[in-house]
Amino acid sequence: MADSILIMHCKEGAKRALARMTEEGYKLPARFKTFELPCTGSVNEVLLMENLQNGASGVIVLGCRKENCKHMDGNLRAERKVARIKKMLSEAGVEGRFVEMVFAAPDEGKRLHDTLLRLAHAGHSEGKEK
Amino acid sequence: MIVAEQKPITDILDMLPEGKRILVVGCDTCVTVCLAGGEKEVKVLSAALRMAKKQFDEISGVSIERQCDGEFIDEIREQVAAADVVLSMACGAGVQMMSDFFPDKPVLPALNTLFMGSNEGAGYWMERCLGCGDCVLDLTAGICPRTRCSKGLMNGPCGGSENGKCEVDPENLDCGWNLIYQRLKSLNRLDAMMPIRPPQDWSKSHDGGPRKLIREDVQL
Amino acid sequence: MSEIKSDSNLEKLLAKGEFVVTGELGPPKSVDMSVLDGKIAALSGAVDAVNITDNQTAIVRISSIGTAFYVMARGLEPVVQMTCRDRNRLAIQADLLGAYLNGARNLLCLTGDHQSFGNHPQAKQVYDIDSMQLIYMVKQMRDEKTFQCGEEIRNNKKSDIHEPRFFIGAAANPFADPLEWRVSRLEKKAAAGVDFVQTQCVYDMDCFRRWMEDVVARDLHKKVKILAGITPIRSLGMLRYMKSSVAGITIPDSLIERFEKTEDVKEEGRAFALEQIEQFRQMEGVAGVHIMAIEAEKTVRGIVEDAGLLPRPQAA
Amino acid sequence: MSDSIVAVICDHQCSSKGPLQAANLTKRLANTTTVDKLIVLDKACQDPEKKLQRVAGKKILFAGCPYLEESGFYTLAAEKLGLKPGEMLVTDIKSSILDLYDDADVIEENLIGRLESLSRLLADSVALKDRPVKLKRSVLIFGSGYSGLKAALELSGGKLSVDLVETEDPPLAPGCLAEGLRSPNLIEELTERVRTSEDVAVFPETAMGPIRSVEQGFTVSFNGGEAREYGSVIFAPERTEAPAEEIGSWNLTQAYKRIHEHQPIKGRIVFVLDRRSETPPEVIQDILTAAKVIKERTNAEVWILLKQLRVALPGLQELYDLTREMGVIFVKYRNLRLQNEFGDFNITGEDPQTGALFRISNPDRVIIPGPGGLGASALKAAETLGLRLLGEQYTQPYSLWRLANESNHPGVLVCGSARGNMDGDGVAADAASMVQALKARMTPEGITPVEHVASVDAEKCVYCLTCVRLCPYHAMVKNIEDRVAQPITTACQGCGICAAECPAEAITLRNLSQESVLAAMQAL
Repeated sequence: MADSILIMHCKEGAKRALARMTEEGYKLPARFKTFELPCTGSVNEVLLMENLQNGASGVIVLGCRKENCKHMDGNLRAERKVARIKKMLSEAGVEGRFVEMVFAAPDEGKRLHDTLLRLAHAGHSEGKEK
Repeated sequence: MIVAEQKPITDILDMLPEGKRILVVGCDTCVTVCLAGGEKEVKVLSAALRMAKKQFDEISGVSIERQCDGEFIDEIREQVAAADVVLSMACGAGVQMMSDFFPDKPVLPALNTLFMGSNEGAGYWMERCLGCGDCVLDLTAGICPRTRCSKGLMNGPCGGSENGKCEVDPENLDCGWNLIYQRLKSLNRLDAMMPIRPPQDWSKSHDGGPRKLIREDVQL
Repeated sequence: MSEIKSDSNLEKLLAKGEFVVTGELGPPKSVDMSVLDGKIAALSGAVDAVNITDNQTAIVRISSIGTAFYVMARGLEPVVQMTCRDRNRLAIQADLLGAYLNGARNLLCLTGDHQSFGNHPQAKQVYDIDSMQLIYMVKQMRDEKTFQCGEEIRNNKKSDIHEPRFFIGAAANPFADPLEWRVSRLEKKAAAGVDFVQTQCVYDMDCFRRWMEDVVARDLHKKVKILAGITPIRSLGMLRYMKSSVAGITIPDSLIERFEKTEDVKEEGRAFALEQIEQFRQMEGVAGVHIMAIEAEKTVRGIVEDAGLLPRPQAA
Repeated sequence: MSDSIVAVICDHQCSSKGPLQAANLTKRLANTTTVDKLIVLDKACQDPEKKLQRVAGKKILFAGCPYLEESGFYTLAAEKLGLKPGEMLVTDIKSSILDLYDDADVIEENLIGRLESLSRLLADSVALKDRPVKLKRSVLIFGSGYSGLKAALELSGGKLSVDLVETEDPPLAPGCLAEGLRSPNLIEELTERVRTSEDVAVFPETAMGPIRSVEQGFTVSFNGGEAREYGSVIFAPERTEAPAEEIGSWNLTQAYKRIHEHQPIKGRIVFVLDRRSETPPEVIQDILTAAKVIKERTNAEVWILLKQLRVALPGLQELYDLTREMGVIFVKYRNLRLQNEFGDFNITGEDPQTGALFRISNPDRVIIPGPGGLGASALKAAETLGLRLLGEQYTQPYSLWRLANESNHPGVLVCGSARGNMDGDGVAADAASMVQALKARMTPEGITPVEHVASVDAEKCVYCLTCVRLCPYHAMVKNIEDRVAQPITTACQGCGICAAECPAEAITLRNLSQESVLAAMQAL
């Protein structure tokens, strides 16, 4: 778990987006781990915090494109929780750990790959600078 | 229900002494229902404290039924004994009760206690009662002028009522007295608007140390 | 002719049936006497009495009572304003005794603007009593000769009663919501013991006329002297701002159109104020006008003069 | 069923990365605790039946490429080995493992992590033994369009009987159904099958008597006859513009509102006019005017797509010329397709005159004028059953369950098919997926709870009603007697929103508790 980046994704659009990403030949470094949930709406602050606390350097919640959530607004709920935790981490001066929300449609393989790498890089260097 | 919100984590970190053992204590009643200090929030806050830049020796968390009842506080004596500082996620009443129970431990508040109010829908609470000790709801169609009018007028509405809204916040705040007027009107009781309501007896309110309620029939 | 309750010049003029003119003077935010002197000079002889505002819009200024003494010493009769926002019943009664001791005779009882509008929004509001209860309390002090608590106004059981005798005023807003309740609210204030009211500044003459008709129909004008509020329009921006942002003031679209068409807004504003005064004089139950020309006190004399209301009559 | 877990993975012989090495994997897996045995199948997709014989009697974690799923390997496994949900877990390791990481060591390590993680979830999970909730055996369907007919046929013939109500009188008359569907033969065939079916009765709307809600269903009488009792209702409404919100569509009223409120309109605005001669000139005038105003006030690129319509109607010639001069693009089309498959929204079509193909990608707004929605009787039924009609919010076939569930009538479904943003074939495809979703759960045996159905720990529940307020399916209700929240298991879709929001951590999803999820994440 140490130094890994955990991607919590839903089993709907976000899962297909990840699949499309690999089909298109975009690879993620080994530190990325993925975990499937029914909907990103089932992600709460405890899930985010416990994983960071247990050593993950980052948690990325990967949900369906906005307005496309199967369960109406699960992805938007996740977005707000991520925002709350983000604020909390920054105010608490937590170093070297980050949370991010990413929305992806199943046809966005390259964009998803770029986004994930960029977030990992930013999250990592941000931690180191401090 | 008592409604509270979590203090900014910067404030919480400022008040906690570095390097100490912290026990975060949640309360399973009001503040759980208003999503501020229940079991889940204890976990989240504890995790944040563990990861914070400011270092503590140990962070542990527990939640009890009600921090305003001593019997429940008794249940966590051992955990408290093993900590240097107690961070209470209860309302102000709970924090003080905990202080009483553990005179040798600093008990610090993690929440700002806001008001007695109602849950108007998911994630939306509103103040409904001041606890003034002298209820007039029978006269005002069940709408409290002291709470709902931004000036707490007893003989309203004032001249700042427009389109049913209060001039203090015309976007979001209903004029309390307009609500009272409209409701009395629909109840066909507009005559209740006419009597001049006398100045309130504030001696029944919070005006001379903590108020106490003693029921001798129960005490024996 | 009703019985004279106070030693107020304003009351006597109203009792004589004169069409009175009151003005308004906002105390400055500093102890700069020159500002005050200028305002006093502008209003002296042009109005019968002048309202001295009490921390208007919840911004700290020289106190109403303090300014009233200054104004009085320069020959102008003040109407002391008292809001419920800043003082509890102890402070209000004590201040009223002090004001009376120094010669103030007119009192306007107000709720007060909410502190969030002013320069100390963090201040704790008081509102121990409201304007209705304030009116009743001042009347009780004058007519029952007791404090709000019921105690007689004397130093000890053997000494005489020396009560403050104020001419009691209040504000009335015919344009706020609920509209249909507004006359009843005046009736309630009358029952509480108010002697005169000054209305919110009138722009919607039709709405005001309807309110007045209702007031007359209920005979309230016989119990309470009604002074119609006028604020001369000085710019189009001011008019639009009041329409969009000031609660409790109605401005008809036709009026805005009228001022949009005109080239000299200030002159048109003067003309409109004069038309209003003329109409108020014709209106049954209107006992005078209250001209609120804050920070434009200099314009008042001209308006009063052109309305044919100068020189002002003497009470005695 | 033993609690021990067997991991069955395909060796990926087909992969360019080279096959997984059973020996390495087994060695690495020896350190983990939950997986008892690892079986690496040589090309699992070939001759699956024979291979399955090796893995009977335990909880199984299957890992293979997506082809295994497509080829029915897992279905076959569940059937052959008698595995219920909770006794097996499937993970797709092609996308997440082989192609995700570069070198063999990393692949193996991650695969082990994944197996370990998921086996923890599987270890905690329980097999489903839910009995389906029984329903009344009759179904009432509103609308005899494509999806109505298809649903009637799919559901009847077993133990369910179906009554079909149609606004058009007489119902099932030729020509009144499924306008725009490009396979008229299909609709005729469906109509004929419905007409001759013994299990489907068809009524005109006018024959309907009052609807009364009864326990577990409702009753309707036709032509004043005996009240018939139903457990389910299916709405298959006619063409409606509302669902087109999904692709950012407005109707004209909305468009005007935005224009009136000076809200920014930018990008490409596309008007779709796919109705024919019956389109009244006022509608066309409205569209031309809207196009003109948008063009005047914004930088938008405005397209008007026309089917057979002649724009130059008497009196409109001038307006038409004006808009054309302003740069509004007019295209006559054939074979229009509106697709929103993968987040990108594309409109494609063919110019009937020139044969040229055109394509509009991701227009800012699509404006589709036209009537639509539920008919009067269907609306009445919805009202009686306490359904909240959310119109445009029901944008995806499976989310249509939501409306049904909001009534708390377990058997009430809504099946909307003819969606305004689609051409005939789109309608058919959409309806087909809807019927599939419907069939999957609405069997003659009743409705079975989903695997991850929520459950409430009554001891922990503080009865705060957060879940009751937030459940997108209105599947969480108050249990007044015990003073706790309680899920309607047939309505719950297992999304987990309630569990995430519960402040007392009293809600758990079956086979997906927070503890097991956390443990599984830890094991990664």
